[in-house]
Amino acid sequence: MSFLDRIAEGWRKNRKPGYYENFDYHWTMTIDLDQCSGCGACVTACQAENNLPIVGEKAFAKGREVKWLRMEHYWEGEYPDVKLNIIPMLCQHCDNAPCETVCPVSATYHNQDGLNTQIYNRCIGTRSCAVYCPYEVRYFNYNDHTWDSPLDQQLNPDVSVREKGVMEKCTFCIQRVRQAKDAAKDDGRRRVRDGEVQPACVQTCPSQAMAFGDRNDPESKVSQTLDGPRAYRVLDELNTKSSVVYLKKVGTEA
Amino acid sequence: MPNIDRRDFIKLVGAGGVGVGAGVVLRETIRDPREHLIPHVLAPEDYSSGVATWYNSVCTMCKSGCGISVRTREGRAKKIEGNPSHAVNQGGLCALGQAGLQVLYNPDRLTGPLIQSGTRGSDGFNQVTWDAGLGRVASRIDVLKAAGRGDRVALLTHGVGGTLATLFERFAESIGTPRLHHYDYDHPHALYAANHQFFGEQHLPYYDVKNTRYLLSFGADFLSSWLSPVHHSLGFAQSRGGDHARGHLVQIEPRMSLSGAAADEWVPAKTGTEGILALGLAHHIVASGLYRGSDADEWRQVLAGYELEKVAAQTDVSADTLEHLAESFVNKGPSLAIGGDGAANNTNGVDTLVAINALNYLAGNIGRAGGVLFNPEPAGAIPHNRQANFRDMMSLAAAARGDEIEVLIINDTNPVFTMADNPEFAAAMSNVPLIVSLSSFMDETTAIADVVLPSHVYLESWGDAFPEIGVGFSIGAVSQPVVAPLYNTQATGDIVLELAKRTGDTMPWSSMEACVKDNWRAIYEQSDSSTQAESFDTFWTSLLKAGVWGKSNHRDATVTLDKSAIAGVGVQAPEFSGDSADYPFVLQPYLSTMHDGRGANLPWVQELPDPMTSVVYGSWVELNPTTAEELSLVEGDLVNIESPEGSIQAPVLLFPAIRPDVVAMPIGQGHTNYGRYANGRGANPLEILSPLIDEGSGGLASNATRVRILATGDHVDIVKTSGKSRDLGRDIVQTTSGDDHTAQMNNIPITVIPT
Amino acid sequence: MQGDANPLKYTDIHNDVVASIVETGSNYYVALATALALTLICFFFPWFYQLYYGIGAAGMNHPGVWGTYLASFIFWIGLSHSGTLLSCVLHITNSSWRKAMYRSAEAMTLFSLVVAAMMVMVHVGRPWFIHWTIPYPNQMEMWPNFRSPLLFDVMAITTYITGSTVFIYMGSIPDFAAVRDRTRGWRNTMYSLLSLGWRGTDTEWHRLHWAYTFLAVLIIPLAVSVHSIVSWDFAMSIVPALHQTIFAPYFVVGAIYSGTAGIVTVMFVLRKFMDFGEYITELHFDNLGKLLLVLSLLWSYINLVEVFTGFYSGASGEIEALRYRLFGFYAPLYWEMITFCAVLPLLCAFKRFRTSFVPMLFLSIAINIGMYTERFLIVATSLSRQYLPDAWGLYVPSAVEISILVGTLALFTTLFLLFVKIFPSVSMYEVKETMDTPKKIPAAASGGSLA
Amino acid sequence: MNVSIQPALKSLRTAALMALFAFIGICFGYFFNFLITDNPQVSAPEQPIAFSHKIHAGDNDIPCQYCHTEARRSPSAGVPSVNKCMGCHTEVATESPLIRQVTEYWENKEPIPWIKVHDLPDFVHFTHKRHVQAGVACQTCHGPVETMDRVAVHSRNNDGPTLFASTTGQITNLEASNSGATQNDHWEMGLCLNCHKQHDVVDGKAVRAAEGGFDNGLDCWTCHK
Repeated sequence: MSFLDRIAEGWRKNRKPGYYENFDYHWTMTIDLDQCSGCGACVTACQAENNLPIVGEKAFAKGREVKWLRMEHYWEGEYPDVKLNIIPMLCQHCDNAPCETVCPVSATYHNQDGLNTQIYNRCIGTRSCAVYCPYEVRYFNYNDHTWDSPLDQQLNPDVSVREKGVMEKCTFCIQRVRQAKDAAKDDGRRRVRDGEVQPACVQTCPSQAMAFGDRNDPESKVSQTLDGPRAYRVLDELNTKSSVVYLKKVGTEA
Repeated sequence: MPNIDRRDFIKLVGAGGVGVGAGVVLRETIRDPREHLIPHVLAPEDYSSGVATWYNSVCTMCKSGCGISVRTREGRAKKIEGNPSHAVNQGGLCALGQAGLQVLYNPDRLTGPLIQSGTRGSDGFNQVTWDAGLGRVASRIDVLKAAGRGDRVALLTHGVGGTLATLFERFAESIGTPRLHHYDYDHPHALYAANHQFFGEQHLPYYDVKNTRYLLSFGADFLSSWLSPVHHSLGFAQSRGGDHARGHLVQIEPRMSLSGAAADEWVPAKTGTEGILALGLAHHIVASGLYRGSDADEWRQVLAGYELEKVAAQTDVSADTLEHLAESFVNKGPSLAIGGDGAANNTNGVDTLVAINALNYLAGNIGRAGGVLFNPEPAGAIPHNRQANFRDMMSLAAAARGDEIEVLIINDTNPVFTMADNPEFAAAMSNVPLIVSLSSFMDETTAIADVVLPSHVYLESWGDAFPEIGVGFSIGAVSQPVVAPLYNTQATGDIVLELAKRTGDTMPWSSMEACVKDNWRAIYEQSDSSTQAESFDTFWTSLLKAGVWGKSNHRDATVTLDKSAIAGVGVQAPEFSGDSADYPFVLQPYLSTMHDGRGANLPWVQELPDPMTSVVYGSWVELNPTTAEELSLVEGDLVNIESPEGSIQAPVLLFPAIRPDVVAMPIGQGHTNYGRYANGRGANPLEILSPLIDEGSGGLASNATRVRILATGDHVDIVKTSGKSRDLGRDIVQTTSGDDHTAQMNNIPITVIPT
Repeated sequence: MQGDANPLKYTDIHNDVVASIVETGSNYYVALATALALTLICFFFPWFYQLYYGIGAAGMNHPGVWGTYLASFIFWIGLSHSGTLLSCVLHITNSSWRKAMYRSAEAMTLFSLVVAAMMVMVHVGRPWFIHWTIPYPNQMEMWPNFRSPLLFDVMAITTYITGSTVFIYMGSIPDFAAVRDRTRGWRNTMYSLLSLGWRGTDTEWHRLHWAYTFLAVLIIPLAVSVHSIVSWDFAMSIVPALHQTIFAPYFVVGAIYSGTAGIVTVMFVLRKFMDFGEYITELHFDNLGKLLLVLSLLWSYINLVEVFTGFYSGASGEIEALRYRLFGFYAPLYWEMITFCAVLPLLCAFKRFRTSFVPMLFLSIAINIGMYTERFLIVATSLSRQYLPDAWGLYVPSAVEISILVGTLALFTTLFLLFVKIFPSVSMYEVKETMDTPKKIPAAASGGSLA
Repeated sequence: MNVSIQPALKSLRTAALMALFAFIGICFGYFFNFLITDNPQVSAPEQPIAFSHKIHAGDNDIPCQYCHTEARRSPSAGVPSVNKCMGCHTEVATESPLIRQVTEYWENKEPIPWIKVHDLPDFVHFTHKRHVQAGVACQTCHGPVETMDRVAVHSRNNDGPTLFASTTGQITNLEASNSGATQNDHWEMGLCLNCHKQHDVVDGKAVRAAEGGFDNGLDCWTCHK
């Protein structure tokens, strides 16, 4: 089969309607805003797991922080009837991801697990994906980052350290997914069981507000809440078909 | 190619030559560097290159005692995660705990024993051998011991439990000094005192948050800093989620904390009036006959004078709100009232907490699931009696000033930073001839030491922990070293043992490890079903594997109050330093993600946006927008915060959810000598606190300082991640109307989750 | 008109033009040297620093990940238009007045395209991998993403560069020949190479004209498509105020607008410093003035439409973005743009204004400043006000960016200065076409052929 | 007057020739350095002890995984500890000078600073475990190590990456490689890609797959990190 044929086949396969229902896995995260206290443990867990740089105060002030997972704050009302809504914002792994169409070198694409992935060493840094992303969860390396020795000894060997000029973002801790698949193969299973993979944020969440699992598996924890009355997607009107589903806060009866 | 003359030929050759050179250089520039493999003489048995090994241990970043599993690769710690089988945190872990790795790998760690050669406080520290360092200290102690003046030695450590605590006890005893103090800024003295006064309890009770359906929190930021945040967060989640009636949370505090943000109702009562408010509720409960106890009459007498109207006036909370709170507190049971720093750190702290206990009692929450339970006697030492409150620390300082102390051994606690009026404290310390610090880091206290014997960090050393807050049943955990020590340091326990040996008390243990093992042998022997193991060694290995040991020995919690306890209920109005005319605002310092400042040298913590304000690096003062408007201040304006004690500078941050008569500041920043990441950032509000003491507990009334805000005219840009914190009708955070949810939930019977 | 005052002869033309190439005044070298120096100091040094340090050298941040580099890119692409485009249109419509100026116009196109291409290199984070945007078979079996508007850009621009290069080169072959015949030494060598042995036979002339027209027809749609595609970089996103169907025509109009203004500037310079007074006359300024007027009206209309759609959308995002553009942090720039590009050009309604050179110069410069602002605003305002208010931010260019912006101008000037020394910057043979065949006695009225 | 471009071209000839020569020079210099000086230093580095795979794996055919024990259970094959060497060499060939060096290391309790031969880029994730368990012979990628005295990155044609790696196909051939004879190219992405395209894993063993297909094995994140 020639080059072009293979390209064409891949194209057909990727464009096929319903392709997104036919994923091998369909990793999904649910975040219960009624239980999330916004403590920020997930933010640090993410930083620890994924070798996020320590950018320093100057860069932070310039707005160049790298936080794959950040807390958004929305105040409601004025004192004394004031409410604070906190929502964790991370890459939504959209099935209709705007960022994927715009990357000229296909450094970001949708893989067969329904993940919106980023290949750092392919990225040439046009930053157009960051512009196209309505959730603004793509972060750019404006310069090379260093770790004061011996802080570098903590870097996770399963995740590469990104160089300057590269875009990066939440991967749903794909290295953990990979490890889980590896383990599954070791004991002769083809599929990963529910709960075997937990991204760093989900794992550490003190109030267990986050859940992660395979949407294709009707038994999985996420599938239970996915169609519940409280499930919603942020900026759903943009039809990004995101894979991060939030569970609504529950209002007060008082 | 026809007729190339000589000149042409030379040209060509030249060109070719240059080309070759260029080519060689080109390749030279893009050559890969040479790398080495990871070789071994003899590979450790649990080592396998490329495969992660997990070790279970205990987190000591705060006193909650969460269990952790540390992931190591090629002998290096890579990630800290909660230990799922540990009852306190069940896999969860807070940001500070995650950042523990940076305690281990911190570039500012002390790499070996130091002796101050220059004037004290200068950076004239010289590296010395352990022998020299220990010798210097031991000899001094020896002299005192010989002279029978062992009491001139003072031991000051951060709150340690378990084996290390007993070791310190024994050491103090062998020296013969009564001066052994545990000091933590955030130790809940008032809570201990109140429970002792009301229930006669020596230990903290267990607040069963996970089963409660109506949580009334008086200034307890139980989701981020109070007692055991991770455990409480778990409970909070279980109480809200799950298929049972959704738990309702009411937060009563002048400044909205993280828990306040999570609350269903946020009630901004005046600072220090929480107790009065509680008694107001109590009064309504009794008066409206919601309480049908035999001792209702005594209560009626005690609560006379706490009618809703009066209380409403004192607390600045409407009577209707109070009434509805009181009624739902009783009817929506099982309910639970807790009182934390906001309520406790006032001049009437103990009374307030007693009042809250009373409220629990009247609602029948004592000893029932979802209420106040009591922890069984802990399996290991939790020496609360050794905890030095503010009063004790001041007396220690006084003793130092009076030349009663010749040797002061400080283990990894930083009083110079956290003591409210720390300039005086530091001065007093400087009067001690020999100060020894066992800290792993250079900090404000270690800086004034003469001898520094740096200890391992918790990821390098043996130890054990018995969570002070408890989980309702006996639990303990062993912390084991997960990596080989990075530097020329020693475990605190070993240092103590060594000092003991050198001062003539040969303890029966060769090392801390042996000591810990011994303690656990005792537990193994005296306990029963919980340790099904044919031999201690199997028990020990299984313990290290699991990282935690527990025994489901619940205490029956039938409480009978005697009249005196009831008679003791009553709350005075809080006192404040400075008069409200000169100092219009009450300053509320609160524990930030850096805890009491110990986290300030961890870059991850510095870069973690504050959960409420999303500010990073540096500190700020929170003002209500209306207040700021009156003072004509905008966000980022640099202001002086002046108290009767002194003044500090911080930029203004507009905080919508704080009483207009209160300003709040996070504790933790303002370090002067705590490593590159902490130094010279922000200000330390503790510096300007007035030394007002809650007589009941002897603890510092940290919310009792009045301040005034004076603009400096300067402006700084606060570094924060939030752009505009209002969703302009974009439905980013969506909310379902509570009723349908609670409706469908309320008819489900309450299922008690066993502790 | 040239005819009126002192009748122009074929020989004069040749002499003038060749003189402009051969006899170089010292001040030319001064100009070239300064331009070159500026290019090095303001463009290349900052750029190399940025390559070494990372894009952080520029002022970009999160969410403002695009900045002046992209603005400049669009600006130069825009400027490139209506060089070639204009001359093609006029060539086909056979309007003779163009002939004196079209070559410099085409040169402008070419060089602004080159500069634009440079801006892409400056913009991306890892330019050393830029070749991955070119589809070539490789052992990684990785192809560029053909769905990406950025890739469309790469294609469009490369095509456009090729097209206009061929166009300008072919057009000047006869002139190369003419110069060849009047020079000796290395110049002769060079021009004989460039002129590809042009003899001036009828067949050659015939073929030249045929091919020339053919290319002209081809290039017009190309030019239009190029800027439509550039606009899709933005329009295909879902960012409020970028996600707009009108962007393609908007950009094309804007491009031709700024391009025309650019031509006015260049022509003024040529007229002033290369004393081409006889060739570049009031007539040209008059006509270009009319063109400017029309374009500015078109441009203003589209801006109105943009404001209306934003306001009418009823979507919080769109409205906020619009509000921010009109009254937000960048508002002064917005109103400056309106003044320069919508209000001032109305002066072109008056013939006296159109035919007076200096005011036209200032107008043209003002317009291009305004147009640059427009491009900057499109990037800056939209990115700093997106869907999640919590992520809103502010983008302010850094010193490096500004210096590089200046540097691009210098780069352009350098290229152009080199061009006028190598190329016959006025098309001789076509100017001749506009004149009567010479008579023994020069006629008094002989400018008629211009009508 | 002369309109032909011939004379011009003539006069330019020398310049053109110089350019040409310079270009040839550059290419030559580059590959001279690449092939001659480069290979021994980087691709086949001088090890602290001149260990010969030929003697061990070849002549005495000791199975690879006797020393590289990690290979079947870990992403990295691992290098044997000195302890392992001494396991045999307390008995075998104790008198040979090389072994004496080893013994020295052992007695000073120093590890032997072996130098990496096969060094993957940091953004590549490769796990020996999966490949070994799937029955891929070590030689498939490492070449006939058992014939090498000093291990070098094995490559048949050293002229850098081959275009159209896939269409020229047959870079790696599993069946052939099991017999040790292999023709692998430079360590480039194409090398992995081909094998992954041509093979599929059926109950734990790699078998020839139908051509093409975008299955898991070809997802970028299979090998990149």
